[in-house]
Amino acid sequence: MEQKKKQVAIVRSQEKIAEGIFDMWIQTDLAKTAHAGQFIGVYPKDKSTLLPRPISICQVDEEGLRIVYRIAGKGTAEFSTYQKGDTITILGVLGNGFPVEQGTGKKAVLLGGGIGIPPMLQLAKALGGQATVVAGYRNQDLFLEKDLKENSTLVIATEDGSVGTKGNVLTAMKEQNIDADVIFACGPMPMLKAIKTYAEEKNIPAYVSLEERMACGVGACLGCVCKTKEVDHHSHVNNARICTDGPVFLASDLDL
Amino acid sequence: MEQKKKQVAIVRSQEKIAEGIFDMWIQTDLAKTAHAGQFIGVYPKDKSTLLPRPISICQVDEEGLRIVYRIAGKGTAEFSTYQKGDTITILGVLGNGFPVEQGTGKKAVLLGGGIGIPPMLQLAKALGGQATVVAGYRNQDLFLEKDLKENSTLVIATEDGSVGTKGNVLTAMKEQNIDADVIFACGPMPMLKAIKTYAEEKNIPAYVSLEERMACGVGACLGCVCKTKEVDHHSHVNNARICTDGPVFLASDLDL
Amino acid sequence: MNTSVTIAGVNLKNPVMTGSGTFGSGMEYSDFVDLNRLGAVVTKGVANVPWPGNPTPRVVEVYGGMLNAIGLQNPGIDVFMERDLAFLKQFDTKVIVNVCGKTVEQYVEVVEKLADSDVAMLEINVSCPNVKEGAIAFGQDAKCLFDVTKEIKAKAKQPIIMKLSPNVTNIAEMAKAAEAGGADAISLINTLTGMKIDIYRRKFALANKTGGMSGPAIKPVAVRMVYQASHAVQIPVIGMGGIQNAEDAIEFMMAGATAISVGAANFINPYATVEIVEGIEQFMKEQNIADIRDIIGCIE
Amino acid sequence: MNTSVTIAGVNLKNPVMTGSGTFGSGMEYSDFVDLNRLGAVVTKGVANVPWPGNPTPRVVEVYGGMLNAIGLQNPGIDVFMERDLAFLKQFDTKVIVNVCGKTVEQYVEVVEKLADSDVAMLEINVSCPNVKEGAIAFGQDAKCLFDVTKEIKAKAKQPIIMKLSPNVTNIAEMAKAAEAGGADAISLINTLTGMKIDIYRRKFALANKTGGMSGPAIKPVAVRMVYQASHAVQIPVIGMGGIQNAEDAIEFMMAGATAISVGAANFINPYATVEIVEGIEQFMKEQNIADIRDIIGCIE
Repeated sequence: MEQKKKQVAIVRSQEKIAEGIFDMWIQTDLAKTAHAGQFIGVYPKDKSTLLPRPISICQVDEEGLRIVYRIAGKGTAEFSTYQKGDTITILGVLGNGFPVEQGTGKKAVLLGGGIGIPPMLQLAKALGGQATVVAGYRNQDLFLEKDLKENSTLVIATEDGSVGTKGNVLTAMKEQNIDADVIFACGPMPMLKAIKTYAEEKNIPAYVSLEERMACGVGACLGCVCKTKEVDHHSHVNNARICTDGPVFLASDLDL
Repeated sequence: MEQKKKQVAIVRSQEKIAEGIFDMWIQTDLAKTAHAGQFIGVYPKDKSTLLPRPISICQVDEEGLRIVYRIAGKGTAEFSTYQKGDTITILGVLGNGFPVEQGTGKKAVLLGGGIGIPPMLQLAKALGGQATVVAGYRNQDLFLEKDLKENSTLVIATEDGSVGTKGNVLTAMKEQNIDADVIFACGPMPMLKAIKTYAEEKNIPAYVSLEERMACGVGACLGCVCKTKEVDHHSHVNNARICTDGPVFLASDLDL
Repeated sequence: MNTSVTIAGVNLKNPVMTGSGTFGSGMEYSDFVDLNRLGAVVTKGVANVPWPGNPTPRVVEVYGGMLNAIGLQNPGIDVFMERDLAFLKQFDTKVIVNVCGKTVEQYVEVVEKLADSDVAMLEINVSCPNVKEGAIAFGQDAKCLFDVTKEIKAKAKQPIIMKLSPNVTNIAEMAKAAEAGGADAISLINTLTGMKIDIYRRKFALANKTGGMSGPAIKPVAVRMVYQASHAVQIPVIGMGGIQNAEDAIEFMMAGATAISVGAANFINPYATVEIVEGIEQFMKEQNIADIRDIIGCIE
Repeated sequence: MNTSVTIAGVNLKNPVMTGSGTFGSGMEYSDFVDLNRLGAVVTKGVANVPWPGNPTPRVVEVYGGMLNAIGLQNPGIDVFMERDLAFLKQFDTKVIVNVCGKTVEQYVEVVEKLADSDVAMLEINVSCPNVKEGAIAFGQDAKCLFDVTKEIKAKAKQPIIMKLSPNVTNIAEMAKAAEAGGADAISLINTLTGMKIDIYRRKFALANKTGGMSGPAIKPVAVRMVYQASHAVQIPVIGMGGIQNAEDAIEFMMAGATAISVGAANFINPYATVEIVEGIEQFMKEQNIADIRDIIGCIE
């Protein structure tokens, strides 16, 4: 693994792609080692708010990273004002990422809920367009659907039924009889819990990407842990560090 | 007196006019009531540093205020980066200002030392170009000398003797036999103390503008007081508020 | 929608008060805000005689706040009653006089002079960190606090609010001592004692060496102490410490405060008090809160 | 130019240490900084057995800082010695092990296991605000602090540093108690206890309700306490609390600290420690300071 670093990078482009959702490309050499399911920390310039915000990587090209994020507070509100050419201070590349090799040559189903959808794009690309992506939105205010369609078999679910299946990603999987050898998922905790149960019933592996409030982002502070079934190799208790041992875990290893 | 207000104004122009000295015009309706010797509070955008910076008014026109200030810390360093069209948050107009009427029709001598020079420009204009300004600089890195020359009889002193009289403003007054009926002064405390002594010896009034660290800027917090000879009418102790009762005081009223 | 709250039988039209020492007697800020909009104006501390306060520099900025060591400069109770109380009488807001002293007798002298005045409550400042003699000691020892509260309460005609210092090991114990002494309410936090050094001039930034820290930087400590104090006593708690906006005010109320004070925020935004009054109303509307009293201490 | 300082006979190449709990055992930050450049690495607290710590959320941001309630999660002394100490042995820096416990016996067990290890000093954490049992009580009562210091000192082979809580009325008294109990040095401040409430979800932001506040917001309180403590005792003081850059580090040293620790700043800037080492050298050059020891406590 490449050494992590903090750097001042340049915004290549930014646009609003849905209500409260922004799509930014960052010019950075961190792209060289980044892969699906990893994340970066983004530091606000506002000095009242000092910690880096973990934001998942949506797409990687030769010279940059794409992040698609929701405005959730002061930090992300600030990032959303950045324009082409502005500086952006980032820490990366962080986290383990999705085990792409576990999806290759199999019926891989990628489940993204809300702001958990973006990391599925790079994963779909890494899987050579062979995967099925089920994306769950609140309503018809979709985002990334064009990119996902180009890189996967895309199925859409909306909470209000305005597009695709009415319900969540699991409703869509069941209704449309989507069969999976392996699941990769990112989204809110209730969704991940349901996926864990579903995967255990079907006896298939599910790799889920977790979120938690973080401080250091590099595994030192032990702020962002999740409960594990077995004693973790690093902590020697039933806690794994989401920022470093994760954010992607095999659901069956977790006590969600 | 007009009501004070806090407002978001617009930078009309800004340029660096000497090492560490910046010259900014601000578009603001506060100009309508501002006069020589008053000041404004300028709020940094950097949220680690919250209090307004008191900056004296250098010049007033129909639609704006000119401030000439030295970079002294984080706040002023931030202000120096503002460009034409940027917003600037200000509080004003603050302080009593110079009693111009005390200089009209008399031999008025205006003494400005270092960053105490700028307020002398508006005062010189208010006195109709009839006053003598003695401006004390560190060295040949002068500023505002052209403006001052157009609006007064200008005498220059420099600490290193590179321009004009070698020494401070009082050295220049004495060497050049500048006679005064009344003195108006702004500058560092040792200079003001010397002027107070000089004026008492000559038995002439000297109006001095004081500086002190401020919090509220409007007379509420009692942070920025100076010692007065008599019990002050507001405080009922020997303290006057520089931000509100001043910044301009008759030197003989003070216990410097 | 009800925004009014009651403290010791005194009804405030809303829970927003001013922090003692940050708002003078309201005169200076009446250029910016309509004092009629405020729940109460808490005045700058006043003693039995004029106090000159500390030498300058008295204030210095720190990260996310400031330190002050004004030293309770005040014109004395006689001038205060003639001038400041007369000014405040014009407005439809409650007046709370902050009382300071170096001995119990001095507090009592002020309290007795105010007995027949048009003042709603008295806030007893036993926690100023910037006055050498007495004051802070009363506020840092539970037994002393109990005694001073009892003695002042016996002489006070108006309800008394004991203002507590945060520079203590156990704020719950202090709150209980004030309650046991007969306090009608407590207010907290006063400032945290801090220090700043100018490393280039090798000097203390304040003439007094230490100063009281205020501003948003101290808010988490203040919220914690308001929570602990309000869960330790039955009397109402007035919360303060770094409140900058309506969200902060609501945070203190949810922690257990019946009312809140806006202090150093006035220096940062002279419109802060009224903006907070309006922001609280806005929040209540958005969150469908019919009565502000429903959120007091709603977090357990 | 001399940048080295000595604490209890242990020579540090420079006064820059890491704050316990913010730097793991150095492994994670060795991606960013050369550990050989540091005066000392102070490890995350370690107990006699593995501790699971608190539920999440464990961290939350506040104005100019953060709150944490990790709850001293640690893998226990055995794993720590095998893995973490072995890792740290590779570097030319002093290792200071932070020791935590819920009873005196637990502290002693850890201290005794470390007796023959290659550890320069022990920092005894009697001031963690996030662990219910014991720990903080030791650090908030002078008599308890004296007793626990004395018992640990009697068993420790390495010099012991008592880490003090700032959540006390009188820090000088606590410093004296540690000194009287035999401490070789004291370090302060640990975090200030704070709280944050999510007003929209009506929940505590931390699962533990309260958390320890760190970051630049707490610096003025820390500088004040380092000044007061260092003027109350003869033993060296290690200063910390909100140090972000070399200027902050120098401020603590001028206030009386012999060495300083960089804590939450690592989260904000993973290069902070080494940048501070370099910044101190730069300051010494610019200010013509030949020996860093000349500025220790230079402000009276």
